[in-house]
Amino acid sequence: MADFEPKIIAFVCNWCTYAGADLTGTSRIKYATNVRMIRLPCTGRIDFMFLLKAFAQGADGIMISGCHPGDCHYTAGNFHARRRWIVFRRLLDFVGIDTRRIRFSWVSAAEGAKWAEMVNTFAEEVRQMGPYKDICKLDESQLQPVGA
Amino acid sequence: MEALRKKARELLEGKAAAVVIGYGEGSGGKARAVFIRQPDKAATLILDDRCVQNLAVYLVKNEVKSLGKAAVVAQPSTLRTILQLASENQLTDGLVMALAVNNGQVLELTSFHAIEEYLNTAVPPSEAPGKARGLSAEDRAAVAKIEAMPREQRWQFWVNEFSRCMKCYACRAACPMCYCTKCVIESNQPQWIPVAPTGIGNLEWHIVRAMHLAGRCLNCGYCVEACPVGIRLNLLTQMLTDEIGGDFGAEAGFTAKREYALSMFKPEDKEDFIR
Amino acid sequence: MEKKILKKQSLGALFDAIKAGGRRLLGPVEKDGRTTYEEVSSPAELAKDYIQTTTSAKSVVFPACEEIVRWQNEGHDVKVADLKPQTTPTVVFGVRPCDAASFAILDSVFSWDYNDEFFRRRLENTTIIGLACTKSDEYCFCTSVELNPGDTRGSDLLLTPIDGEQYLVEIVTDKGKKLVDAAAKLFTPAGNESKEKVLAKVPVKFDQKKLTAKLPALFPKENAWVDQSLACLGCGACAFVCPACVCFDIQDESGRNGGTRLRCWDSCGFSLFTLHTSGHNPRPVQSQRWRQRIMHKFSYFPERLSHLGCVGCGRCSRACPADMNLVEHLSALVEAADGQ
Amino acid sequence: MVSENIYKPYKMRIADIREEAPAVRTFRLEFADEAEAKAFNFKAGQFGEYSVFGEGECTFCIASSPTRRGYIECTFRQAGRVTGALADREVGDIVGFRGPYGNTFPIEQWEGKKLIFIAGGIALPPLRCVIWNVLDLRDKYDDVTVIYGARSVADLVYKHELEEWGQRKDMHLYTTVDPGGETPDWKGKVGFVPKVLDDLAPSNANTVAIVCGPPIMIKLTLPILAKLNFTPEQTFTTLENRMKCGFGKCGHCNVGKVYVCKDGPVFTLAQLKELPAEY
Repeated sequence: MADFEPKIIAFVCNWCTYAGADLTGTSRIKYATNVRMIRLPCTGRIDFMFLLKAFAQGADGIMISGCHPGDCHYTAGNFHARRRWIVFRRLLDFVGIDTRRIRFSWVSAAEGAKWAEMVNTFAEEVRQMGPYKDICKLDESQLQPVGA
Repeated sequence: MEALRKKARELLEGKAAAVVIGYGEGSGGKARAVFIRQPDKAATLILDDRCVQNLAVYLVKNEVKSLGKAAVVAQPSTLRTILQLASENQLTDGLVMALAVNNGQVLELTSFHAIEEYLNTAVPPSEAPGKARGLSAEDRAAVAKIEAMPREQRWQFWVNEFSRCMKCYACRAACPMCYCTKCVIESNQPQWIPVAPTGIGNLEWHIVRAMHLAGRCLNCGYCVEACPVGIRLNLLTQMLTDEIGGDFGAEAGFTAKREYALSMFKPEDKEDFIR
Repeated sequence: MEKKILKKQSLGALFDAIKAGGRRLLGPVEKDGRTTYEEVSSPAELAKDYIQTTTSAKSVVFPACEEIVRWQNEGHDVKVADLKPQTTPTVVFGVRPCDAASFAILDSVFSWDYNDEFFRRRLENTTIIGLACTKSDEYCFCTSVELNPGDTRGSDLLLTPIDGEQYLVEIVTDKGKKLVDAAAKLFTPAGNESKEKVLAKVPVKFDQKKLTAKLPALFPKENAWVDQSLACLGCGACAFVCPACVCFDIQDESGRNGGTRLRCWDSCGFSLFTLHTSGHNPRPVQSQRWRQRIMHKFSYFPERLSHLGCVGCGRCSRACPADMNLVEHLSALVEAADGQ
Repeated sequence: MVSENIYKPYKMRIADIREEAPAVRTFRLEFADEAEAKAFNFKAGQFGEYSVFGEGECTFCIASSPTRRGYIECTFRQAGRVTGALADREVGDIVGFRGPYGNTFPIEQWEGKKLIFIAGGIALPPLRCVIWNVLDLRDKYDDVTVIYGARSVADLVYKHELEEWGQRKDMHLYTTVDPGGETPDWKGKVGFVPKVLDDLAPSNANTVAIVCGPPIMIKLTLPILAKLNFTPEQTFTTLENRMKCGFGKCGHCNVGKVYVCKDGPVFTLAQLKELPAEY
């Protein structure tokens, strides 16, 4: 597992975490290159299915990050999102999907250092966990006939 | 049962209802949904513990609506379904009549308010026939058993369950809360959930279904009764219902007002996983 | 037809012989109250006491989902693979005569003018060991659709448990003969054993000839169809457990570099089945879709392909979440025809 | 076809794209494989399954004439998942095509007869195939008349060809647009197709009428044809129904005992009268 480099997809809100990650860069803070960021207008826009889709496409870890509660650019998007995550995370756990591979965080536009720290920690954790193939390998056997 | 038949006959004779949707003798010793439109057929109505189908599913169907005003024989879960449908603007107050049977008496509940009152006062949850509130003991045990498994074993359990799915959508068709004329799985630009009954396709379908029913499921359990291959998919929604009740204090189907847990929030909502 | 005797205790040896040839062996297995065809290696795994499997054996030759085209994106070009159906020689044990008969129905559609190679290869690679019915339930109606509990049609071998100890084996086809030859020493010549006395007695429940003759005249009676189908929820359970339903959908699934085209089961009971892109739906209401299901199986099929599209297994009625009992509805239709 | 797989499409390269009307395009498709191009034959009225890999297949008639070899053309309106994806393709891109499927217009039997084509809106493409086929064998037929209408001038498809047909001396073309759909320089008729047909009042003698259009146009045109004593046997149309396989297996297009993909898409009015109205 020494040469395993995890693939991490980050769904981040435009106003806080994306700006925060920008600040990480402009502050010249180096952080793990395992993360691919997908910018969305708000954490409220992060459809729960995005997470499954990312795992199905081979992600080993997923980060979800947005404005701190109370700081939402759209007033309450992150409050709605938080409720949905509480429920969805519970569902994923119940179904046996590895929720340790999903990292939720609040990272503001001023927290460039926090973002670097988040990514580094999570990348290391996922590296330790190894590749996650539970979901994407489901379809390897998908085309076998029923009863085969 | 006699009181119910009598009431149904009266309603039809007096034209207070054009159709009584209730239960009748089915095949294989099962009860089935019947649509009584002639007073003399009211005698075929039955009501016992075989009557498990959630009849509210028919209230939103156009073919049934076109028959005229419907009176529906309602178990507590059916009553709750009516209120939940009402809260989602799927039913019009006054156009649906629920016939609730309690202690041998038939109550005509002609407004949503009457159903609310009945559910919140007249039915002691523990004594109500059918499932009034929360999970049945058996389902609760099944949920607990799954929760006690190590994660990998839980995953294997559900992969095995979902692998039987043929995507016949009996779960969706039997569920009164699945009333969308265009389901998310039918949204094909882009095709968001795979239609094919493959590993990922089935996983995504059941997860999306559970999420769309989270906080709206009334625990009638008819999805699992309907499933021809017996997937325990009611456990998903019922577990979430329990969870949402616990976390947010919201319980579906006790008011016709719009109070959907996942379209609301509180600034003080608690979680322990966001860093 | 050549007949043999197989001792029940030799079944394990027969299974071994089947599997020794590299064949896959499927048999009815009971799990959580359902009986389904699973890969088996010994008779001990078989369901002991089943009238009918929950899902049919159809998926052996016509899987719920099968890859029919595969491609690879190469820049602006697309490389389309010449996909050959991958099939392992398979023996299915314990197929009821109704299910066995359904393969001919599927075949008639899949080989109608255009030969569906995927189906054909699977069918050619499948050997069916039928098991005659000694029991039936109220949903069974094979005798109403020109079949019977001991029907040999569709089976390669038909086994009838004539007593507690032995099976009467009827060798129906060359494929069946090959299977017997592969384990010849297990079989002894049959005398004058008769299977008739042990077969289930399935009463004839409706006059199918009359039904088929009268259906075209019943077609326009909208109210009768609405009455029948009010309870119908519009799911596809009946079609998906049906051994003779052939209708399918074609769906593409793709990733970054390529994708596959899949043939999946579909049902005429779904409202989307006939929906045009324009929004026009030729069968907009459930009663029309219910009518289509009945007409297709009992009128269009006999007219176009000279046989019914139903084998009387009764699964649709057992599986229906709204307890739409097919026999009941068909009997009502015959009655309605009488009333004319 | 070389492959035994009846679902395997030909690879077609988009050779040309023409914008016909808002959201309506015509593709000229050439076989990527030379041998397949040579072996390919079809007859007027047949259809095919066109696919965008990854999005699925959809059904249109072949809009070009079988007399023009080496390519096929299809005209489609961007409406759903596949047509939307098709509309995103560019010249040089690869799409899939299976076919030809279905029956044909019996144009050999029509030799020596007068032909009157009546079409509305996006329903001209299936008739365009026959019209060009007939025009390419012009000597074999008596008078050829085309009545074509659309909601507005912009909605008329094949505008250049309409111009050419209008100038030809060996055929009659009547174009019309719905009232309000005309532009200041519109030289054709204004009014609905059935009205134009009524005014024209063609004789039914030794004539075949081929009608294709939206349901409302068909509904109003058929009584006019009946009034003009056209029998159901001399009136032809081409149906469309939702299809998946194209060869009588998937069950989607089944109407009564008929499979539109196998027994159709071309039907006489007499045949249609035998069917339930599930199309």
